[in-house]
Amino acid sequence: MDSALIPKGVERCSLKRFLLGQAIVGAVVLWGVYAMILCWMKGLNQTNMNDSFGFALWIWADLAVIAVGGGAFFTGLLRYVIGLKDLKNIINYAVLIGVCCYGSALLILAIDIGQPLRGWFIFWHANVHSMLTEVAFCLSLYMAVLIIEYIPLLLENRQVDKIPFFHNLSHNMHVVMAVFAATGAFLSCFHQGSLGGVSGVLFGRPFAFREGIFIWPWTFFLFTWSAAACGPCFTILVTKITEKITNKKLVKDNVIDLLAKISGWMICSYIIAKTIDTLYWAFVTAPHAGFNVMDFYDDNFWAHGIWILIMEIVICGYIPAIILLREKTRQNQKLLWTAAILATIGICLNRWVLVMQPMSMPVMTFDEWVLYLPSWQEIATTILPIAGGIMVIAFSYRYLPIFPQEQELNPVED
Amino acid sequence: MKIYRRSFLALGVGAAVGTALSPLPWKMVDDSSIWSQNWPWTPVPKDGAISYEDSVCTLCSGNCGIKARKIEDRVIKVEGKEDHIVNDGGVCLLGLSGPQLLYSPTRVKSPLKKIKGKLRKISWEDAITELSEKLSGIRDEKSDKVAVISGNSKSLSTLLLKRFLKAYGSPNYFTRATMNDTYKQVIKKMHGVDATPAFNIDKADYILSFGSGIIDGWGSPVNSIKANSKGVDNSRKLVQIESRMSNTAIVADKWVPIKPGTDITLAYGIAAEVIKMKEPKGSASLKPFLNKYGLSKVAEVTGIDAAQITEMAKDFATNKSIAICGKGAGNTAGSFDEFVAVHTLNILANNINKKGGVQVIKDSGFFNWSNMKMDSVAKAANKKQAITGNKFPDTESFLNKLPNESVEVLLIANDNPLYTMADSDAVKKAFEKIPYKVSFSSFMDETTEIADLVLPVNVNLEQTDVVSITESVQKPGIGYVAPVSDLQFNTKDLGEILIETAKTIDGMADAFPWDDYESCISAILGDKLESLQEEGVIVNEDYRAKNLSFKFIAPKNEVLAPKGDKGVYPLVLVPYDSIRIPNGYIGAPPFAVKTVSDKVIKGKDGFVEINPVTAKQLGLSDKSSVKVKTSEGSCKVKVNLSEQIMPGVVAMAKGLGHTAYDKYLAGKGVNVNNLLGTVEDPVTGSNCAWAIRCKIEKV
Amino acid sequence: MSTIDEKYQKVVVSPVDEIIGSEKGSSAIILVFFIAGLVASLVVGWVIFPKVLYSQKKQPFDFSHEVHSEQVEECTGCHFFRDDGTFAGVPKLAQCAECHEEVQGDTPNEKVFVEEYVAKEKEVPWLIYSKQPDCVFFSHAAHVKKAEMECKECHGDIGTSKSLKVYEENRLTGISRDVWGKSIGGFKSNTWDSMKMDVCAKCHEKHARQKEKETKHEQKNNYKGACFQCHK
Amino acid sequence: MFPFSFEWIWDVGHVVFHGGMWYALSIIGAGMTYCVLKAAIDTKNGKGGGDHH
Amino acid sequence: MKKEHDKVNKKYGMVVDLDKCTGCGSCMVACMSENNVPFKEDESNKLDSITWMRVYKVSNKKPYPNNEVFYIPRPCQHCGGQHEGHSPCVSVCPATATDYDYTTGIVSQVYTRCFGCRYCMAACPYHARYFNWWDPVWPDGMEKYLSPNVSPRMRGIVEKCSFCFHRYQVAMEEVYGSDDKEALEEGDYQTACTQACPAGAITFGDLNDETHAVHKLKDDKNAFRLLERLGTNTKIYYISEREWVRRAGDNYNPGEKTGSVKYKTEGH
Repeated sequence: MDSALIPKGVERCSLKRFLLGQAIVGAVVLWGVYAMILCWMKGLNQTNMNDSFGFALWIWADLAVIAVGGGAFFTGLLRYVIGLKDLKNIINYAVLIGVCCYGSALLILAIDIGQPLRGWFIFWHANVHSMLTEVAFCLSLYMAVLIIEYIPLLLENRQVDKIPFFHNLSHNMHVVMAVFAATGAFLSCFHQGSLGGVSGVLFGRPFAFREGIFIWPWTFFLFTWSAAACGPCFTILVTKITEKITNKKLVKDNVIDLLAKISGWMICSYIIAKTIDTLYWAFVTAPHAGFNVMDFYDDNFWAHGIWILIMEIVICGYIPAIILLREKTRQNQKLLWTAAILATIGICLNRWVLVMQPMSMPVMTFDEWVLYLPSWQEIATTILPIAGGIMVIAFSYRYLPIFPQEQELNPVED
Repeated sequence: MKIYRRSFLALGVGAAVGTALSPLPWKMVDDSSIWSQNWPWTPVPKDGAISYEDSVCTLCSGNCGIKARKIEDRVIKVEGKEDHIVNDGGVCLLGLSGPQLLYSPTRVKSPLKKIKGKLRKISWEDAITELSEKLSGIRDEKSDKVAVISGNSKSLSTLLLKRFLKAYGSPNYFTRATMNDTYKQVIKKMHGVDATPAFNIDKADYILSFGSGIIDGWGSPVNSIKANSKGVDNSRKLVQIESRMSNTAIVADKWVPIKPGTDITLAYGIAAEVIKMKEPKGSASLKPFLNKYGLSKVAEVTGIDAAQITEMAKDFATNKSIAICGKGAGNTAGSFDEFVAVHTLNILANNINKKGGVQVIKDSGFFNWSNMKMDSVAKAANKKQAITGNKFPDTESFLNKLPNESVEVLLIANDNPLYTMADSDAVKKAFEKIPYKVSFSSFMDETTEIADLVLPVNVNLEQTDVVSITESVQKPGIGYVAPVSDLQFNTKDLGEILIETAKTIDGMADAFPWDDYESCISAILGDKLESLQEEGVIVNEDYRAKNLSFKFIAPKNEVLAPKGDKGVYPLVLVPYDSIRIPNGYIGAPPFAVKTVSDKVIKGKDGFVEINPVTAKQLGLSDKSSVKVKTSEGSCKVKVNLSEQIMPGVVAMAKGLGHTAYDKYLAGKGVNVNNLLGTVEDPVTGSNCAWAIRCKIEKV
Repeated sequence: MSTIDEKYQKVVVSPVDEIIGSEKGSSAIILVFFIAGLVASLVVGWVIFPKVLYSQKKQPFDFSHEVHSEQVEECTGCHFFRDDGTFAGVPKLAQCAECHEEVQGDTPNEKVFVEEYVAKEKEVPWLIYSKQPDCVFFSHAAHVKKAEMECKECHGDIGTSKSLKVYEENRLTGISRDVWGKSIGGFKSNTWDSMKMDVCAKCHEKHARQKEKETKHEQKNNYKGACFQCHK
Repeated sequence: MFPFSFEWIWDVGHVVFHGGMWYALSIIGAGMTYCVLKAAIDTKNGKGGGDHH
Repeated sequence: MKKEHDKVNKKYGMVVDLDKCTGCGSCMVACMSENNVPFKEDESNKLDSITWMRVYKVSNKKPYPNNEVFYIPRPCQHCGGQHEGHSPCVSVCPATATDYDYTTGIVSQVYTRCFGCRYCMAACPYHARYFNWWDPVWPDGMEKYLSPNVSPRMRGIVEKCSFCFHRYQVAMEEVYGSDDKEALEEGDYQTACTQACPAGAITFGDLNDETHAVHKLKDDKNAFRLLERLGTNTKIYYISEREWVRRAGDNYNPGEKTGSVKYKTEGH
């Protein structure tokens, strides 16, 4: 029925099956939308946040999706600015994943603030010293860049492409894409960093606070580095999952391998920097504020135990780095999967720790640890953009030429 | 077709560009945020001229000077009045909540009469007629079957109520005995004068407090807190003797946990040691009797280290010392024997009527009551005894006697006995027997809910009254309660109601010769009224009672055992006063409830404070649900493990567990009064129970 | 590659032909539609929108500032300062009644005032043109007494007006139109055309910079951290 | 956000931060304007055929 | 120029004598009443209960009978930060809704500017900031006691202690309006909690002004501030003769002496 819209030379499942799948995801989206409307109409009392946990699940989700969405800017940087031609075979998908991630982040932010109608004050009355201002500016600008990067793809839909203006537009945008990509990389570097700065500058919260250069705490640089390092892993992971679901090979191994190798080097250098940062923090920054680093990990072991640090650095840092660095291991599919998953978990865990632990931890001597469990509204609204992302990806995959190598890898016989 | 589609697109693009170039979207964005800044459902307080009006707070017997900040005719805030003899600018949280009480939706908005089981609005005229007919109807036959329960207020309007009952012809006027009432009897017996005590704790160097919550509402609450601060400035030493660490123990220099009920032994034990160090004049007669209190025995009975007792005695003997008693806020009467024991220490310290000691205050005589003209009914009735006999007319004793007495009409003012009295189930039952109950409450409280006639009185900010200030203040006097707010509802002053009613009852009018309440006040105050209204307070400079005699009294009891069988009820339950939870006849306003710790109320749950050692023995953990049982009742609460209480003793806050009032108060925690019983003091006749035995079971 | 090329070949041939076919005529029509959309939306935004946005309310009765300023010389004669420095704003009934106990003159408005309000002791529910939202604290004392500003500078020529203009209220925000200003675009030519925050801020900033030059004192607070001076 | 806003201060923070923002915004704006205009011109010139890539 | 700047500007602060504080709660209620702080049915969850002034009960955690306790009132600490104005919250607020008032040293909060991102709450180690999770609702009739000097806040924004700044505004009106009054005197501007405290434990005034009581009290040998070593440079000083109480004011590494870690900040 929709065959006129499907790119030529590729095979897609039946519309019925596609819509059925979409309906299932759509139900989740509706659930999320319901929760979102509740939050907007009734206010944030719908959440389990409180005055101690002002930043909670949402802010973590924000930081996490942006971190894993880092694959878009970094791949873009490698492809357009550094000029790794091979990556053109995955850049479309990286951009698409980026669009989903950043779209999610913006949507979550719009729910997260107590007065969504005044959200624009962050631009209009900007306090340039606030990391959050920087985040908002770069985030929305970069979102614009991502959309610009995504538009040519949309225009390449078979029916749209028939219109000469759109065809030309798409062509011209391709021509100047490097400029956009460079701007995007610049913006992304900054806002990934400023997201790290968000907790790093909190000098009242010794768990989060980091020394740094001028106004930028170490977390500023670590966040950018880690997003660049682990983002591609997420791109690989999503690509692999897509291949599993579509039961097709979509990207050639050499492309994945190149990305994995770069990611491996990045993770390796990042995790060393992270280790140094952690040691400096544990032995200099924390004692300076009167804390023993073990004071930071306490109360409820499963929520705030030291395991979380070991998990983040050793299991989800060094292990994927080692796997990806060695050609032999990264070309082993199972290990590649493992590395991609671990790296993704690792970066999410890093964001989790930097958002949740500082809120949980008592700073005044007579404070107490606070435990927080998100409400269903928070969970639903956090799942909402993920489900939405799946739908966007599914539609895009079905109707747009996302994977340039798909036809070659899956010749259609008819 | 194709043209149409593309033209439509062009139209849309044009409209989009045009809209973007017009103010519409931008103004809408701006205005919607301004809308969010001025949501119509967020109240906007009306502005106007600011003014301040002075008055005296009557929400407790502390009688602080207050000033109300007003915007036009709205009272927006209550503040303490600077340079006032009682509080000098400070003010407690109940006083501060005055505006919440004034504008509270739980107020009784007009007179109500029970018709077919439901309280219904009636006019004041009808209400007063109703009351007067009811009273007139039985006056000739059984005027003494009318009783009054009144709060322990020293206001002119309360005195009018007393006068009303006397003129009507009944001796049954009951009030809640407080520590002051017990102490007055101690003074009477030991010094031979009718006088009120006051304690100069601000100027003493060493204070032995037998459980007196100096900063927990004891005496005049704000005044006592101020006195404590002065003491801190002067580096006084405060020793707090009690089984649970109250706030007073927290600010004290030393908290001395004592086995419950052994205060008498400790006081005499210290006295025995003091006498060894210095022998004050006239104490010889005391000596043989004190021999009974050997140090080791006292230590054993009280559970306090002998060395510590010696140290206390030494400090007491060598400093400008004072000993004080009256547990917690002192709102309940104490044991006569215990008060005598403590006062004995004061005599040994030679501090009576001295700076830093116990002041024995005579009546100011500022109220100039004309001789009351009584008719034959009243005269006859005045020869009769009250239901409680010749002892102090304590409300608790009255309630205990109620099951065997017949009372036709009960008038209740300034009290909420169904909530405030021990064993409220029993009180409720006793009340059911009384055919006609009249409540003079401002609020729809527990007692008012079951009344047959409700005559709502003004709240403190609307009242006109005169109060005599005596509680723990260094200089006594009288204060003028001025109405700082217009009447919010259809209410009246108590005095106004009484005078109007008295005029309609045959034979009573002569006792109430004034035209109205206002002229009554000016008649009673005479030429002092003008300066009183101007200054807000008149101080009685010459207040010390003279010609005191000194006499020691041997105690009947050495230990006051809490009610209950030790075998069945192994623990001792101590109800405690918290200044944050008003526990008198006025329920805690929302502001006050908000300040209560989450270890006292959490959601709807109340807590019982238990030492971890005791909890371990009972197999209880923090926040677990338990049932507290006493001989009088039981309740479900949660455990609050606390190192601030003796093992074997458990504590619960007073003032919670209301069933009346609003959602901000009702249903939160439990009313500890339900678990308490009464113990009648053999000397004073007042209820002197301060604790009860209990057991705790897991739920 | 050839397959892809073929694909594009087809694209150009088949249905698109029709679209490109009557090119000249269609682009003119498209332009007309574009302009139509543009003009219509501009009219909506600049003309109709403000009419819809603001509701028109009438004052309880008319009032002539001109007549009164003949009797009372200073604005502060009626719009007075209280002893504590606060500004009383629009006079209360009691103040008006000092002169208007009885009907004076023969205007119908006077009659309404005396009969409906003075006699019944009912405050006049004036609609206040310059009423700021609740979050604004404005000190008349600071501006009028300390800085000796003219009333006119913010309130315009209201003092000489013969009658009260229609009160326009923003339907969404509930705030008087005089605060935003008459011009829907937010343009202004007089100091009193708008009473928005940036108008206040601009003036404060100007004075601060001037003072900074004069005194050589850093006036940091006047362009940073000044929010709290007017907000409550 | 804008230099004419009263909240704007000419200091390093504002200039660097907003400078970066306006720089990025103008690149995005200019780039997109270029693409759209070029595409319009190309279309007018009858392009849109197979001469892409 | 800096010195002059100091002279011109005030720096309001508070000194609280913890040995006098009785935990009576008057300051909390005085604050609620003065500042139109709303209340709701259940306020026992202290994590969503708005109390600008909050009194903590702090114990030394020792078992009976060696347990000791003190009460500590905690308003907003009005941090100055390492250089005047670099408060933890002010520097992070994206929309300049909270700001440092240089003329008074007060950290402001403009409710209508705030859009509820709660970053300031994350930044504040004192939990002095409160979010309006609900619309404020007063029971029927009770809105009559609301003060027009403080705007009731709407749902979805952050609020906190303002040192009763509106009282400063009102006091200044009198100065502006008066011909002979040049400046505020110590008693003209006091916070509601200071005024209400029955124990007289709170002293409020201009820390820069030698004639004000706080100026001297802050240099008391037993004075300390909360979390001083974080460099928050607060304007609330606490005094206690008890060593363990002072030690509870900050975090210490083993071997560090109480009060040994005063943070060097501008203007000290």
